[in-house]
Amino acid sequence: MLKTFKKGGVHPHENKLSADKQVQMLPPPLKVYIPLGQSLGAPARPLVDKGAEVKTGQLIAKGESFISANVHSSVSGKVVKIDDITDTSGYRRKAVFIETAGDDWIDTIDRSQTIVRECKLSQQEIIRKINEMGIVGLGGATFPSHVKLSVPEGKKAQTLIINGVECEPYLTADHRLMLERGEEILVGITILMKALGVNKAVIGIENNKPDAIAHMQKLAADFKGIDIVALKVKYPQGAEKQLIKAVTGREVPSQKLPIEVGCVVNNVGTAFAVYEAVQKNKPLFERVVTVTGKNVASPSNFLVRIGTPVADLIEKAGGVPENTGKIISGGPMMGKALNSTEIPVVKGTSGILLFPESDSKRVKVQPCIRCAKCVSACPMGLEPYLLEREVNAALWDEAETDRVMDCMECGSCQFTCPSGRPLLDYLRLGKNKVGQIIRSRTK
Amino acid sequence: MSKKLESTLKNMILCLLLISVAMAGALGFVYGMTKEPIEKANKAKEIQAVKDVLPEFDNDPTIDAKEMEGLRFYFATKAGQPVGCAVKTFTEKGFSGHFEMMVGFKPDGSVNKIVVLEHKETPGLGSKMKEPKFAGQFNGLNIGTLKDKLLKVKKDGGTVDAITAATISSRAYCDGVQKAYNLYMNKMHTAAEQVADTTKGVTK
Amino acid sequence: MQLLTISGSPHVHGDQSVKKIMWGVVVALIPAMLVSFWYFGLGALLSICVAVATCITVEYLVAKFILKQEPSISDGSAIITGILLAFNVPSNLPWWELVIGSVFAIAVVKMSFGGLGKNPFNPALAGRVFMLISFPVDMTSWPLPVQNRMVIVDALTGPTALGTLSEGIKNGETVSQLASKLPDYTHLMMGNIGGSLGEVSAIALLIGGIYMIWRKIISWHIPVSYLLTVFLFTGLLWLINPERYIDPVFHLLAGGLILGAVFMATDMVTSPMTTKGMLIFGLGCGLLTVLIRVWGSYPEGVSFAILIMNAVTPLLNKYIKPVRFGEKVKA
Amino acid sequence: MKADISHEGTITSITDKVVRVQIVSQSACSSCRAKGMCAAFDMSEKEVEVKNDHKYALKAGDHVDLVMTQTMGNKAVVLGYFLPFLLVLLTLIITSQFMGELYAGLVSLAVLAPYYLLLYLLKDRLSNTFDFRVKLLQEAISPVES
Amino acid sequence: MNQAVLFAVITLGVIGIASAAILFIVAQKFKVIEDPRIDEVADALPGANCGGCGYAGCRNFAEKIVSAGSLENLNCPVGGSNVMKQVAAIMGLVAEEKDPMVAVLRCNGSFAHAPKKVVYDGALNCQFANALYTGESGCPNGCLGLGDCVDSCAFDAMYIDEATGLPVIIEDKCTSCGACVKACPRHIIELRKKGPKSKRIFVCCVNTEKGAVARKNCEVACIGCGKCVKVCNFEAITMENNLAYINFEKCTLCRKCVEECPTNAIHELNFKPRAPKHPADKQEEVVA
Amino acid sequence: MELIKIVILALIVNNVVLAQFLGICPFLGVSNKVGTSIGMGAAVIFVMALANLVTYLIQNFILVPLHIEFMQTITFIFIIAFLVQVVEIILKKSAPSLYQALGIYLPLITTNCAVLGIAILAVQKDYNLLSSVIYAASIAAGFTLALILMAGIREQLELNGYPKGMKGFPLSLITAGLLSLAFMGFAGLVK
Amino acid sequence: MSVLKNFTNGLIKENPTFVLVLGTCPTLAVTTAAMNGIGMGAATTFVLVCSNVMIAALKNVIPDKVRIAAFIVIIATFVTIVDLVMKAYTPDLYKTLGIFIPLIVVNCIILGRAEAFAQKNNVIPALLDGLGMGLGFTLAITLMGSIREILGNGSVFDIRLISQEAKTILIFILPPGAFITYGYLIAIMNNIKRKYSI
Ligand SMILES: Cc1cc2nc3c(=O)[nH]c(=O)nc-3n(C[C@H](O)[C@H](O)[C@H](O)COP(=O)(O)O)c2cc1C
Ligand SMILES: Cc1cc2nc3c(=O)[nH]c(=O)nc-3n(C[C@H](O)[C@H](O)[C@H](O)COP(=O)(O)O)c2cc1C
Ligand SMILES: Cc1cc2nc3c(=O)[nH]c(=O)nc-3n(C[C@H](O)[C@H](O)[C@H](O)COP(=O)(O)O)c2cc1C
Ligand SMILES: Cc1cc2nc3c(=O)[nH]c(=O)nc-3n(C[C@H](O)[C@H](O)[C@H](O)CO)c2cc1C
Ligand code: SF4
Ligand code: SF4
Ligand code: SF4
Ligand code: SF4
Ligand code: FES
Repeated sequence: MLKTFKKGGVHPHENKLSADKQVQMLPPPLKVYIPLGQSLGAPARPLVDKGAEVKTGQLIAKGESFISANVHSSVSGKVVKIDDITDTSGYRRKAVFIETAGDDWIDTIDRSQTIVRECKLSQQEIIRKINEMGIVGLGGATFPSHVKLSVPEGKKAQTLIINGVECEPYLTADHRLMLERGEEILVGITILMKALGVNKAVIGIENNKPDAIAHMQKLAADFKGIDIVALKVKYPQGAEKQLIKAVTGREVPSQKLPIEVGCVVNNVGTAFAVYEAVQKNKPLFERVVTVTGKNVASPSNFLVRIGTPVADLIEKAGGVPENTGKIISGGPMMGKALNSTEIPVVKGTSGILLFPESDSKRVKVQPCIRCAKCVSACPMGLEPYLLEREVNAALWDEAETDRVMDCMECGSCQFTCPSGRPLLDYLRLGKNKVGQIIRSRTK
Repeated sequence: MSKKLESTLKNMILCLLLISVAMAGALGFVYGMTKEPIEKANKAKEIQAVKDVLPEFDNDPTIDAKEMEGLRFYFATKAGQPVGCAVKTFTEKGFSGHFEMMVGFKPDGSVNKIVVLEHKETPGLGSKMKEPKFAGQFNGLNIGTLKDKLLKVKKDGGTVDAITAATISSRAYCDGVQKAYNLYMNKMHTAAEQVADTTKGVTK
Repeated sequence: MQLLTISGSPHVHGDQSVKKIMWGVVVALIPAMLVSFWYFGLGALLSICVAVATCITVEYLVAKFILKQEPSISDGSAIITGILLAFNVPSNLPWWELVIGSVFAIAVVKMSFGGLGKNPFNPALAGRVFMLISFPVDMTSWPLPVQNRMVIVDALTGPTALGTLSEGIKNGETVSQLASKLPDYTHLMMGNIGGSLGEVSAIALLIGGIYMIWRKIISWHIPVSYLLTVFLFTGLLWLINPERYIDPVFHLLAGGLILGAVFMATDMVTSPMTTKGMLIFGLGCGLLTVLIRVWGSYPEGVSFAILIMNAVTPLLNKYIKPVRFGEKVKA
Repeated sequence: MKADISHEGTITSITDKVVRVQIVSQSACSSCRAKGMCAAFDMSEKEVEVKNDHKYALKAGDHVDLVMTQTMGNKAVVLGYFLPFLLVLLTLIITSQFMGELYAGLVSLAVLAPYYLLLYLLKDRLSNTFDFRVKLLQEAISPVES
Repeated sequence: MNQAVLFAVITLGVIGIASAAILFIVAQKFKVIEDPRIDEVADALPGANCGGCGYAGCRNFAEKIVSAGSLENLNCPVGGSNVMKQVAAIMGLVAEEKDPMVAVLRCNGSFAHAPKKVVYDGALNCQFANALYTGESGCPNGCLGLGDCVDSCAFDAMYIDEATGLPVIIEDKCTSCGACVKACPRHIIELRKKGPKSKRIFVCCVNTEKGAVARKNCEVACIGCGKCVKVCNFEAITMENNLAYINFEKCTLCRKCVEECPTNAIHELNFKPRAPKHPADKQEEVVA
Repeated sequence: MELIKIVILALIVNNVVLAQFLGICPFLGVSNKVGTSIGMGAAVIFVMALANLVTYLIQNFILVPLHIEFMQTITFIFIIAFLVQVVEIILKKSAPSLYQALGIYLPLITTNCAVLGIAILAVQKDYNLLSSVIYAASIAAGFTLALILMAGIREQLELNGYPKGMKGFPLSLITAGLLSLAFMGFAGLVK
Repeated sequence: MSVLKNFTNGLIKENPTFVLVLGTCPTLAVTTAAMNGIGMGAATTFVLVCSNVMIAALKNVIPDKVRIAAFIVIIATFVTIVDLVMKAYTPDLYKTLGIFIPLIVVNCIILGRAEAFAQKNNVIPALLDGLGMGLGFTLAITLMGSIREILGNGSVFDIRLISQEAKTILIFILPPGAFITYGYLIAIMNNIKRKYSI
């Protein structure tokens, strides 16, 4: 029996169209817009001014608060301006506009292809390096990795869990990365293990990627303490708490972090970025992005510079198909719908998904028939139908006691609801409000 | 507006006392006034019930009424001749338990008429036992002529047409009548004659 | 270019829909419907048509003219109510009584509360109980399976198996004395007995139930816990005194128990939302059914039992919560 | 985490240690539009003392919800109503076996006296058991900002 | 019979005395402090329980009035000055005269003026949509048209105009309770002085983006050009964050700014029509 | 056995609210939160039992011997109101914190028609003292049962939202009607 | 306020049954027949008028703290009087109304009017108020009684509308029918009131 988490979950059509497409390295685009806030937490403070010449990999903005990450230039060229661009929601955010000239990397980066296995740095040095290189979690939440690796006082990490699940339909970036850069990932993992002071790591991979499982198993034989676990295909296996449950059987308590049960979870992409940062001195300025969709001419996986306009990527995959009704940054279950393609790829962009008109509208909303399918689909054991009503009726206290804050916005409930209720919309609203209330309490 | 009395203990007690006493007085007065009419009404009702189930009579059957095993027997005479006996009987077997009826027997023991006095059976179901369609079938019936002298609904192998979907009430009805019949024929027949005699004496 | 659509995630939707669920139930009802046509002939067909037509019409009219909301009869829930209502009455029930019952079921029990999904009580059951109490005579004169299927009225009437039993026991007869008057189990399975038009064939109903479980329209919890409770409870009574209480298999097969357990107790609108809640719901239905059948004045207790448990459902939903993730932290 | 019992009230005074909340009585006819006219002896307001837990910045006049957990509420109900009821009933069952109704009745009433005496003696213990929380009634929390 | 009367009198007499005594004790111990004025005030209030006064309901408000003993900062927007006068009479106070107010929508991003750039397909809830994205027109400050305000209005004074996609406030029904002001996540609705004969002038835009950007999404946006500020003789107009604001206390309804605004962002309501500069435009705005 | 019969009859078969129509006002008024309904129900059980105990004694040892049965209504209503008041005072004196905790339910219903009605009914039914008290307590328990079921349904309806014009009393009454319909199934459980 | 208004108030605008929803128990319990409605209504009206007048007359001599107790004495007395009188002169009706006659004492309409109106007004308005309220109550419960009797028994005021044998919808004279009829009547009343903004 394959391992998985017990409660809830759904199984959307996988549609991994680009699974066998090799990662294509894209040349630097003509211009990039690099947003200053690319991670969870406060935006970074810009270090360059209009007109400045920058090199690829050069630090252009510094993360100054505790939860915040450095931002590096992804191309070489001239800073045109620092101005507002629209983000995925259409709201304005500050970004550095750079016009590309050549591709001139800073010298400290080791651009050779050789794989450096050994890491001589100490625990502290590794974490400092990761911080410097602007590494954030590439699994979606873009949480600054150095923060995650600094295990708080009194807690002890036991297991590092590497998230190779990629449970989102369509996306294949992690899958390709494991196939093509398996060894680097494993080295990255050893570095992460060292940073955390653990001697055990587990890579969880869903069973719909048998080639990746086999490949990683083969490679991992060379590394001590790294196991590969094949997991049953079930969304949202990739969610931190569910993955921990599937791999270790432990449940992270409500509103607690994984470290509570001795685990730290990192994405495979993060592990790869850590490898490059620590062993090759390479800041995080490019990442693998899947561009896909049923009508897309050639669904592909690209290695893209941060700041590349999404339009450029789509062009490379064959352009926006006729009748495209929705463009999504990320996967279909968790991604954000875009209102224009003139926005840049950021550190958290895992894929660009183009839906034809026919798939882009939600089903008709009907009254809730109390079928409880949402309850049984919720991996957190919540009652989405009830929370929806409570939010609708502005019963914030009730929503809080019914644990609206535990919702991780996986969307399983809304996915299954036969009445097509916008459950997650209301849950988000509820989380927003209840979060405000909790924060507004004097203590 | 003139000032209200203040709420001191003295005022409070005085006021309540006065009102209570006045009201109690008034009540007592009304009670006195209505006492007789109430009794009269009760009696009139009793006599009316007897009248309803028996042929014409001229005595006051409530005077010599006899009680036995919870049943009440009223003996009616006309010109000193017994014309029948009304039995106030009851049953516990109704759909909602207890109900009471008045059964009028002619001196030969045949039923003259039956009325239901008080019941809690379901309106529209059990309550149909008041209707002539059901009650009428007992008029003139002499239980003594039945098999085993028992009154039963057809379902139980008897002769009574039960009310549709209210067999329970019908059975209970029969039970009440049977009880009245048994006591009347076995224990009270003689009493009836006595009463007739005494009334004869009176009229003489 | 086409305007892009914006919405929150998720951007894909599973393939369940209200329509599919409701029509799935209708499909599951077909075997029992066929059996009822076979045994009760044209009367059964007519009853179903009358009830369904009334339910649909009333729902449409109320939604459109009183609630002023978009009528959504195509979701099929009114059709289920109609069919189940017809399933729960004798096939020779005067049509106008069935119409009044359907009006009550839809207008009072369902639409007063706002329509699909908001009614606390099962409309079909409430409609049936309404008719049972309002028209007790017609609702308890059961036609026997017909010989000539084209005859609508004047079918021979007789008591149901449960009716015979309860009447007999009340008259002081014993189970073995009654045995000859009761149908045997094959008849109970196949449906060659008197009764409400849809309840007679245990097999046809179970086929429908299995279909619904397979199609994931219902989960097994309610029917199984309901039937099991009835079986165990009556089994216990039977062990105590087999002359006073009949055997549990009879209780399972006779009357509307299976119809109720499979199609009516499982109505998602009026049953609990968690699996634990569902098990308790089934248990409660079972206990109440036996209570009413064995000691009450109605020979059949399924409708009342489910209605009472419908009333308890909000409490079950309130106090029985799913196990939250991370609630029971194991070492 | 069972639902709490709550009741609306107004803060009458507040110190560092206690908050006094006045709760408006809802007699049986709370929803009745003639409320307050119905009770035979009207007692429409009660004051409840609550520990000040400084969870909210409260001031006199604030509208608050007085909250007590369900379990605590149940405990209060058991002590306040259920136990004395059982006591009376049991006494009645026992005494009516061997004495006349009048005396049985009077004795059953009389047992309430020692019960309340006991409560009186346990006063301090009880006061530790029953404490409320005060929750500020949130009036329109500012809308979600992006 | 006389005996019955006697006993009746005695029994009731005893009850009377006893209850008087108990009531006396109760009165002492429990101190019933309900002020009869609370009821009177509550009766005088409209009973809509809308919460416009800032209290949980009319009765709550009545309690507050009585306990405060003054009417300072206490106002029932629904009942208006008439009701407040009554209340003041009950309390033996003088009510402040409050200018009648009315809710005003400060966005004119109708389908025509601010065409859709994308289509929204989610929960019909402005608060959620506001958190999700900028809105169909792309204006990050503009009306989302999903009607949170309409839902919040207890007086049926608002509806969404199908043609424009914007809410409309029915002046005669609006009680200025302010519920919609609180409900709108974009702070588009403002309570403004109703004005003589309901005449009002206000900037019908809340966009704070730079002129060019704002104009790109909506042709009637305030572009922060400052012309109105200059033309106003009464210093009633201020400019902040690229957005002009007219202070209704200072505005004399001279209408100079209306003509000056290059994007027609300043609206006048309920004025007699005059020869308009752009006839078509003006007409439409008055309707909107 | 008699007593059990009384209990079942009073609790479900002839439920006060659903079949006998007593105490409808509090039933409609208080039944919107399950938590409070439970507390309220417990209070009603206590008060009704106590009230019946006292009214029984008054009836049989004062009114009947003095032949002033016609004073029944007026004495009963005072006695009940009295009793409630006294309990409250005693509770307040003896256990202030408990009194406070209960205050949140605010349940001491002074005089609703159920309390008085049941006292009078118990007299009419010729019960003895014990039966009378048990009868009252079961009636009150039946009241509580109906109250809690109703409160549960109403909490759910509140979240569902209801059609305009049905809000409040109409829907509560229809729900009560359906509840009473369901309870008719208990008919004949005890004869 | 005009004197007439005191009277008409209780009929529609503040109809105790449909608008204030007071005195629900008798409304539900005795309305199995139209005639019962009239009987109950008359009894209640009598008590209402008498107590209103008496309280209005005595309002100044009753101290505030004992006013409710005093009201109850007064009301209970009149109720008992009605009780005795009905027992004497209309025994059949008395029997059907049963316990609900003594329960007039706790009918909130009466105490409510005493508190809210009689206590603050003079005798004549109090009388009219009592009459209006009583009449409103009577009309309402008679209406309910008629509906239930027609649907459930096929008759109204004991006049048969359809043959004795014809089937009727029995449930309307049983408890569920009472609740449901009352619920819909209130809903209809609410709608009418809103439509014509009474
Ligand atoms: C506000 C916040 C604070 C966090 N603090 C820590 C932390 O101190 N240490 C840590 O290891 N992870 C921390 N995390 C990271 C979470 O454990 C988690 O890895 C991150 O939110 C991404 O998870 P996801 O992609 O499953 O959503 C924090 C996350 C958030 C949102
Ligand atoms: C519903 C849900 C699904 C997720 N699926 C994945 C996934 O498939 N792969 C992945 O790497 N992270 C996934 N994540 C993010 C993880 O929870 C977690 O943040 C991440 O693995 C932490 O690694 P990072 O800090 O390196 O990003 C998911 C999160 C959620 C809430
Ligand atoms: C609400 C209700 C009330 C009933 N009331 C009575 C009744 O008053 N009398 C009665 O005999 N049966 C009554 N019954 C019917 C019995 O339960 C039982 O079905 C019937 O008496 C026996 O059926 P039968 O007459 O068809 O043999 C009532 C049924 C219901 C549903
Ligand atoms: C599994 C299932 C069972 C159902 N059972 C019933 C039923 O017993 N009675 C009924 O009126 N509707 C039933 N429906 C239809 C629908 O849910 C019902 O009409 C709602 O209660 C109306 O709000 C059922 C639907 C499903 C999916
Ligand atoms: S989105 Fe939230 S509520 Fe819905 S299934 Fe996921 S965790 Fe549960
Ligand atoms: S899945 Fe949808 S219809 Fe079913 S209970 Fe949840 S919200 Fe309601
Ligand atoms: S429009 Fe706004 S201010 Fe006016 S009444 Fe409605 S909610 Fe209140
Ligand atoms: S004014 Fe505000 S609340 Fe109203 S529709 Fe527009 S955005 Fe929504
Ligand atoms: S009339 Fe109000 S409780 Fe009975």
